[in-house]
Amino acid sequence: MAKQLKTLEEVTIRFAGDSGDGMQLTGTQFTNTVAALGADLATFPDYPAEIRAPAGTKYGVSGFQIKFGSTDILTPGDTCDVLVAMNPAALVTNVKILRDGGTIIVNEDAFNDKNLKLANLSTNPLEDGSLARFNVHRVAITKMTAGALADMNLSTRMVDKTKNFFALGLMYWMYNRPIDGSVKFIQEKFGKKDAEIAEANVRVLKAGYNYGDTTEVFTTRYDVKAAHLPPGTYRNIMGNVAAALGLIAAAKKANLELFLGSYPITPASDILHELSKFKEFGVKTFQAEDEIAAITSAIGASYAGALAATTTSGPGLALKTEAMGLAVILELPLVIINVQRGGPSTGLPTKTEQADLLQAVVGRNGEAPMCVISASTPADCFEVAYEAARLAVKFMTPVIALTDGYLGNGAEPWRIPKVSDLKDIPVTFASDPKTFQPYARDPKTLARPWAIPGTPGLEHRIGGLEKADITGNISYDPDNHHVMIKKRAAKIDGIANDIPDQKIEGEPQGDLLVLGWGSTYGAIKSAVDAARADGLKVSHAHLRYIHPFPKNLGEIFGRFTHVLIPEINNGQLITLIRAKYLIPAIGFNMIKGLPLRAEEIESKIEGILGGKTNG
Amino acid sequence: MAKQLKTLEEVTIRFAGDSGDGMQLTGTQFTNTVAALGADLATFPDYPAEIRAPAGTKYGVSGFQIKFGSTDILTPGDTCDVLVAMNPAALVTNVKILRDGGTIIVNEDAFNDKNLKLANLSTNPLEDGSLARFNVHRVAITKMTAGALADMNLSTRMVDKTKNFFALGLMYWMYNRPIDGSVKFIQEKFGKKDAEIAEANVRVLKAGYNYGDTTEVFTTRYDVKAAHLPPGTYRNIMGNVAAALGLIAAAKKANLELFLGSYPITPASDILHELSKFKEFGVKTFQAEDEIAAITSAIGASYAGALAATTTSGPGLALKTEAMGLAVILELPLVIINVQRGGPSTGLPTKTEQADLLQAVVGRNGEAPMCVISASTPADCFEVAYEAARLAVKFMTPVIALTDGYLGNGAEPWRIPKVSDLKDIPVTFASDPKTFQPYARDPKTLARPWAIPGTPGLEHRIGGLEKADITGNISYDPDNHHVMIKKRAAKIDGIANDIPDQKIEGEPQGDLLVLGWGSTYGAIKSAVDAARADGLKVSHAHLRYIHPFPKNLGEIFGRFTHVLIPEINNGQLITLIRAKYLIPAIGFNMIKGLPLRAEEIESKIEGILGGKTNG
Amino acid sequence: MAETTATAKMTIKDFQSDQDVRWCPGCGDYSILAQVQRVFPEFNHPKENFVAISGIGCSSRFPYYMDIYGLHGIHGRAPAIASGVKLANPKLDVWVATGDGDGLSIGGNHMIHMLRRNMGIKVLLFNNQIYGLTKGQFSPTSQMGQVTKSTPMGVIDPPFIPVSLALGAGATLVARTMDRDPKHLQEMVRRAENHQGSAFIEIYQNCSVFNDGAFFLYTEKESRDDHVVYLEHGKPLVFGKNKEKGVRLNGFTPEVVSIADGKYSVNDLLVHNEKDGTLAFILANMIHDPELPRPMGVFTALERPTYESMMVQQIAKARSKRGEGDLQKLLEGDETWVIQ
Amino acid sequence: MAETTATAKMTIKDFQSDQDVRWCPGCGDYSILAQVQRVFPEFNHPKENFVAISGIGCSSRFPYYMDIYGLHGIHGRAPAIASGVKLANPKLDVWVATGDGDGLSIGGNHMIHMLRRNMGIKVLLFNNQIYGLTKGQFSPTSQMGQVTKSTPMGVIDPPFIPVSLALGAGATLVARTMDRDPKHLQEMVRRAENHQGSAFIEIYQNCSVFNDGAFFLYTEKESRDDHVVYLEHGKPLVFGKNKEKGVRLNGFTPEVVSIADGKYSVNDLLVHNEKDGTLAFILANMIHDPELPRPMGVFTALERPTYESMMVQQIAKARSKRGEGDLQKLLEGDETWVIQ
Ligand SMILES: Cc1ncc(C[n+]2csc(CCOP(=O)(O)OP(=O)(O)O)c2C)c(N)n1
Ligand SMILES: Cc1ncc(C[n+]2csc(CCOP(=O)(O)OP(=O)(O)O)c2C)c(N)n1
Ligand code: SF4
Ligand code: SF4
Ligand SMILES: [Mg+2]
Ligand SMILES: [Mg+2]
Repeated sequence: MAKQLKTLEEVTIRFAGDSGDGMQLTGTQFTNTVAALGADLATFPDYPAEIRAPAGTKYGVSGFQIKFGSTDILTPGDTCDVLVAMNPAALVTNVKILRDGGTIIVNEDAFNDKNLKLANLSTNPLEDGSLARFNVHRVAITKMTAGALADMNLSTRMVDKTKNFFALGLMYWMYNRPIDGSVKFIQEKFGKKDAEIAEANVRVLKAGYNYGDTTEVFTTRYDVKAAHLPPGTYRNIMGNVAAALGLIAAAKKANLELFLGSYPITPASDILHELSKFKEFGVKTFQAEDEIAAITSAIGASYAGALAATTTSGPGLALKTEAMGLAVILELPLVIINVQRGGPSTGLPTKTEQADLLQAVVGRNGEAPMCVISASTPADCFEVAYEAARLAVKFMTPVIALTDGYLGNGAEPWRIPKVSDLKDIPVTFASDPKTFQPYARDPKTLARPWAIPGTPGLEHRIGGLEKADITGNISYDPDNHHVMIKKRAAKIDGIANDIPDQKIEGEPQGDLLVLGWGSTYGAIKSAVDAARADGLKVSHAHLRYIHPFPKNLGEIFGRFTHVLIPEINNGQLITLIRAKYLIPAIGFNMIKGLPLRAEEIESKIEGILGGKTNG
Repeated sequence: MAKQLKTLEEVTIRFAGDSGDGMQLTGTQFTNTVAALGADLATFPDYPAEIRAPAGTKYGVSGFQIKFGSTDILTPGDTCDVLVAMNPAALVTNVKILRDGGTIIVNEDAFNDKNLKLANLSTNPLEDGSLARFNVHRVAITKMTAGALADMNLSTRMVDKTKNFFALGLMYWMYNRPIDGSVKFIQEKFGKKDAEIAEANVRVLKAGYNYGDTTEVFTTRYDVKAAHLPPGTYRNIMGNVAAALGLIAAAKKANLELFLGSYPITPASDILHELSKFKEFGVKTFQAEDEIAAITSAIGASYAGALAATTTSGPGLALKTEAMGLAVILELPLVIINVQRGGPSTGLPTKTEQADLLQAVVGRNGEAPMCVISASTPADCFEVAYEAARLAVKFMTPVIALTDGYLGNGAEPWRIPKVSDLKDIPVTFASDPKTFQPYARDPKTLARPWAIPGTPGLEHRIGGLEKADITGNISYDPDNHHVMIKKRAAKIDGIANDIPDQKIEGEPQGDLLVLGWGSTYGAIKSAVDAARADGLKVSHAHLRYIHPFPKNLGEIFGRFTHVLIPEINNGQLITLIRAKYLIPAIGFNMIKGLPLRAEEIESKIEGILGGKTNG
Repeated sequence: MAETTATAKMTIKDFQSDQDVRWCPGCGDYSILAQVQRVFPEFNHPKENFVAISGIGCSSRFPYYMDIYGLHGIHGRAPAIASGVKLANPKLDVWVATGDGDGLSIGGNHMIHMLRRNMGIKVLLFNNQIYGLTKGQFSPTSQMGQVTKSTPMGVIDPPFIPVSLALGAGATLVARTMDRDPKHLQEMVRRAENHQGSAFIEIYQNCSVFNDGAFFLYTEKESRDDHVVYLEHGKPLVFGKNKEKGVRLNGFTPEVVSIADGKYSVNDLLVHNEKDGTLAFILANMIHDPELPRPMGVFTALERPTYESMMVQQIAKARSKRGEGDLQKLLEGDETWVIQ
Repeated sequence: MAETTATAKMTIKDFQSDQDVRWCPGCGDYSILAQVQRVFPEFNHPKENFVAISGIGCSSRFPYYMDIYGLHGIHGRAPAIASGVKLANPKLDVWVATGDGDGLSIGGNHMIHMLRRNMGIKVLLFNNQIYGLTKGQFSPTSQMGQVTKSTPMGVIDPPFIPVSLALGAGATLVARTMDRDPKHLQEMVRRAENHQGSAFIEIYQNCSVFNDGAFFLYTEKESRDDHVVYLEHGKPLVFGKNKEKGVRLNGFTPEVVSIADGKYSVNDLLVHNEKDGTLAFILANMIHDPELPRPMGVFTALERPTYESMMVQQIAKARSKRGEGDLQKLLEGDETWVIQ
């Protein structure tokens, strides 16, 4: 049967199944294939805190959402067009975000009594009419998978484990994507250890693809053309991988060895995993006994002349608090990457949030200012990790780079920079015993010299007690203390002279400025674009630099009637903005462990501006 | 020779000597004697971080300042009237705060070449004319002490150790105070172990007193009458002792056992020491292996139904950060007393500061709001510890009580409350299995029930993962998370309904409101009183409640043209005030490890109001 | 302990909470949970006096599944939280559920301090030689060379021997058992319950997802008999399918001998003595020699006063000396004056 | 190690910093400092390769007084800071100065983890059985019953035996010495320097202000000979003023015997063997019996690869397999596409 081929500008698909169903793998494969054909995209993996909660339960559902298109893709989508649901629990927990008229592809074999019960369903949604407003395709995925492998003599468990590839194959067919990338992946991943498993997975993948081709159920295929991205070489990249690469790149450009002291914690662990792979770059990863040892070992490494970093998430950042204060007074370079997750306390460990901002900026004993910057998209994690390292060594200071669970696990196409185009990171270690003073400062940056053990003649001592200006000796002198506190603050404030002015997307003035930071970038931009399309005078500024703020920020506020600050927290950036600029900024705060929805921001914008015209 | 007796309204004396010279003991004795005669007073012990730095060095100098008078004594004095200096280092490091025309009493025997060198002095200040503007009395303290003990056959070291009592005796004579209190003290302290030492100390004390009486050098004695304090029974009390008593009193009134989990740290350790003395009150003090175990053991004790507290200072508070988040989400009562000291990091461990405020209010991962209150005078530490406990059990929340090194070690007369007059602290443990829900809330306070192990039928589990509203079961539901974050915040905000309105000292409106918190109370009040006496329209509001703020605070700001916020930090309360009330408050920040000086605040006030009339 | 509920005989059901158990299929944690639920009803005190405290990790979810009082704390801090619970109310029967990461990595310090204090708390250390909940990084008990998420070229950290560490810290009861030996596991739980003071039970636990089979040599039928020796007080160390082998001491060095070939008899073998701390250390270090069987059971069980009993005694002594505290007097202190 | 300075023979002066030493008069720390300053010049590497790391405490002020690279860290974290220094530059000769509070209370976990890893770091643990800097609270090595600022009725925490804890953690070199035995202290510093991996040296140190005389039984002339036994590899444990006594093993239990009265001779005595971990544990636990002399010296000295050497090896192996890393290739990853 000849099938139609329709071209779409963009589409959002969500894969959902049990934690053991391999949905993250399926999603990642689909993403890589889509990416390689040049579409723009954004992904959102959404999985439970349990490793593999009992099969069939709602809390065991693992989801992976991808939006891709030939347009500029800013978010993984507020709603989705297609839902692939491997069982009843996956269907019911995800159907709320499917748009009316959207497509559902279910593994109908999984809709048995046991699974319905596990999902707390009294009736079968495939039959009770509750899905009437969707376009439902019942596919016997389990059966067909088994069929494809009938002659292979595999255990049922094994067979069951391959069925995600059926769904993947079907989606490849439906969205007109080739399967060879995934075939190659399967062979590399399983082929060496177990050729039989590799063979089974490939067969099932093909079975899914062919099913699309042959069945009469599906009459249409969709094509999504390559996006008009700036020319260059691209790859698909997750935020945590990007952060890891950013650190390696910075070390290389600074001609330093990279040292990572870290302790595993979701959703930051992948940065540790990534960095541990690249020992040929001389990267030293030290999995410490806890977060305190992680950061203090990094401080030691920095003292000894490495580009030192530590990576963590909220509770781990909390544990590093005291040591961050030490790094501040020692004035040693240190990159602290905090991949924020839902709090307080253990909170929602696999979900995203932006609620560690104030902790990062002011949450230390004593006056302990440090630089805080933040990433806005997965690929931006590269830039931000790199920039954090650059600022850290230039200003001899710890720098916190904030990302979050959504950025860390999410992915997007990344235009790979040329190594030669990366900003220089010049480093000079002190070497002259005649002029050396541990706390003498560079007049421009106010940075003290970096004098590393092993350098003849520079033997000196530093520590956490207040130190005399210039000599760095212990000093309890009252006036000196005041001077040193002011100097440490001035050094960090002075970073404002080293960073670019804040840019605005949209008109430089207007009725409303939407100010954001971090992972809300895509959602805010979508919302602002939509509002502008509706004729509203709205612009968007997205902060990378939070402490210090860009120098022109106050002046920007002067050009807008209102300022709206959407955040996935209870109002943290807004506290800093109001305190510093005394403007009646308005907050928009949804703290649900999820990325903000562009739609909600847009209606908030309309509320403010509508309110205004009515008022 | 007949001596004159002059009456003074107030006088400030500073004792200064080596760390080993017993200056803290001397000061405390003098204070107790002065207090017992009904003068008002304030003290300021000021000692180095070293235990007993080498004798004679400047950094080894230990000081103790006391201001006392028949007037209302608010601070230990910006400057002093009398300096007792036991050696050259003590003289040179302290003479700057002696007022012109002030009196110096030096132990001239200590002004030998060795000590002058140790104090980095090339000439002898007693002879080089540098003390011309003071009234210098050279007293051969060492020699006279030795003389008094000549027949006792004591080692030189022993003799030397008693010489501080000579100075004390002399001051008793000079300020017309009886020596019997100190005689009794000496006998109790040394008498049991070593009657000879007791005898020696008493002799030297008397020798000092008699020296004043007989020498012709001193022609005048001074009398300071009792102050017009409100009627009642008084004692002299240090802030750390007051805090300890506040906790015991609260436990008694709440009918709970007091549990303290603590780890020693200057300047908070004395609260632990005090509480460990009162086992007959059933107080359990647990010196844990670190601050994390200190607070988490307290969380465990609170779960089990004790009134639980933990005490610390800056770096220790930093270490407790993660666990404080746990206490927030568990919604268990917990008192955290933080005796602030100079930071960042180890900073100035024996000096005072107010720079942990933002850490206390917002320095945690995730949205983890808790109540923060602060003490303004040493005796007020009692009230604040008590109030912290009351709020903690009433609202089922951790409460941070901030004091500081100056309050903790400083002393003042305290009108002892009647136990029966202390606010009630009603506590009801949950007991009914039929209605019990771990996270159901009291409609008024939003507090959840306190259900302690050992109660039949209430077996339940709590933890750091986000919990479902009402049931407290683990919940990853996005909407529930938002709801719970808002409820936790609303509960803390609601404390504003339980606390008194903010009071103002001075007119309820005017040109300038000076807003303070913590130990700056006395200095600000002195400054404001002085400015008012000069006719300026200034009032003073001093916050006890910082999170939440008193309900009427915003309205108060509306009644003043300017708001000035003096703090011993780089601007922390001001950040919270500006963010919340959007007022252009002005900061005054001196971060020298010392209490603020009333004089400096006063000139800041004049600067602002002068500037205004000129402008 | 005071009986505060009518104690109709309790059963396993009384200890099963209403929460779905959320471990992976095949996880060894299920067995540990089941054995504890089976043994707890035997213990002679009311159900409301049981408390389970944990940190963070798969293993630390344990309290949610027990229908007793429970607190799921923060990573590594369970021993400290539990200490507060026990000190506040020494009547409570306090258990800590922890993992090799929670209890020995981030929480190692609290663990050793709790053990040295002999706080009356029972520790179940789920040792799966991996970080389960964070998806497979090495732990302080992972083996040298083990490839994990964070060690693609293999672990270079020599592991702790948990039993040895506990002994070095001065623990009074130290034992080892396995998820797949329910009877023995139950017995160790009983031993813990009946011990005065801290009991430290290391449990070999299979993580079926990230470290499957780490202990199969000791837990599986085919190999268990030849690779495990059960420690029993006063009994010689005999093992093997047909009890044909034994452990003998050569100096301080244990060695395997046959007691079937006539050269050695059971009388030549090492006889276990729970009261001998040195012997316990020798047994703990048998792990270094792959030829030796892995000892299971109580390594040492010593009597020493508990921390909480000494705290209670000091309070009683203070009261007998100074009487019950009088708050008004306390507030007044030593020296007061009156202003009229 | 590369020689990067002209090495005119160094002297004690080369290791004295320009800072005034600020310990109390009579403090045992002075002697420890002096012995280290005396021995360091002997070591065969340039001065700029010495690094001293400390936490917080009186003892932790040590680095300020040594004219070498130094970092005075935060309380308890010296082993972790030092680990970072050593890993960043394994050529450095890294020393940790710590106290019984800093190194065993708040810092206990970092200490045991560093020891198990066999990180090439030398620890000088100043054990004065008290918190000095915070003015006299008990520490984890304070004695039961000791009255301190925080225990007016006496300590109820049974102390750690630091040597025992280190052994339990798997330390490779463990030793004990005293502030008042300069020669022996110097020798232990030398042993630490020459050891591959972690060296843990417990030093009995007198706090003249808050715990004066805690070790006088062992350190003072009158009593030392009868209460201290020096451990020497391959030598029997003889002690006493006239070398008339010895330590003999009765089973695993050490006992004091006279070798003067004819019943026992030197041949009956326990012979020290630094390579035997079990023996070290027995010696560590002699502390429990007040009749036994206190052993001083190297308890155990084992050879195991250092952590940093294994880390360096993995890097070398990765490079030999995959070549020196190419950053551009790394950024590109496995799959790229080009947009023109
Ligand atoms: C402060 C902090 N750091 C890190 C984590 C992340 N984390 C959770 S569990 C865990 C380790 C779990 O390992 P283990 O204790 O062996 O338990 P298992 O899951 O293997 O049973 C880690 C590192 C955390 N929750 N909190
Ligand atoms: C985080 C933190 N907690 C507590 C302290 C206070 N503190 C400083 S040193 C010390 C203990 C010192 O004891 P020890 O390590 O034995 O050293 P010593 O002074 O006896 O040489 C303590 C508790 C601190 N500085 N930082
Ligand atoms: S990850 Fe391992 S330890 Fe955790 S539940 Fe799964 S099988 Fe058990
Ligand atoms: S307090 Fe003790 S340990 Fe500290 S310097 Fe003084 S004598 Fe030494
Ligand atoms: Mg584990
Ligand atoms: Mg000590």
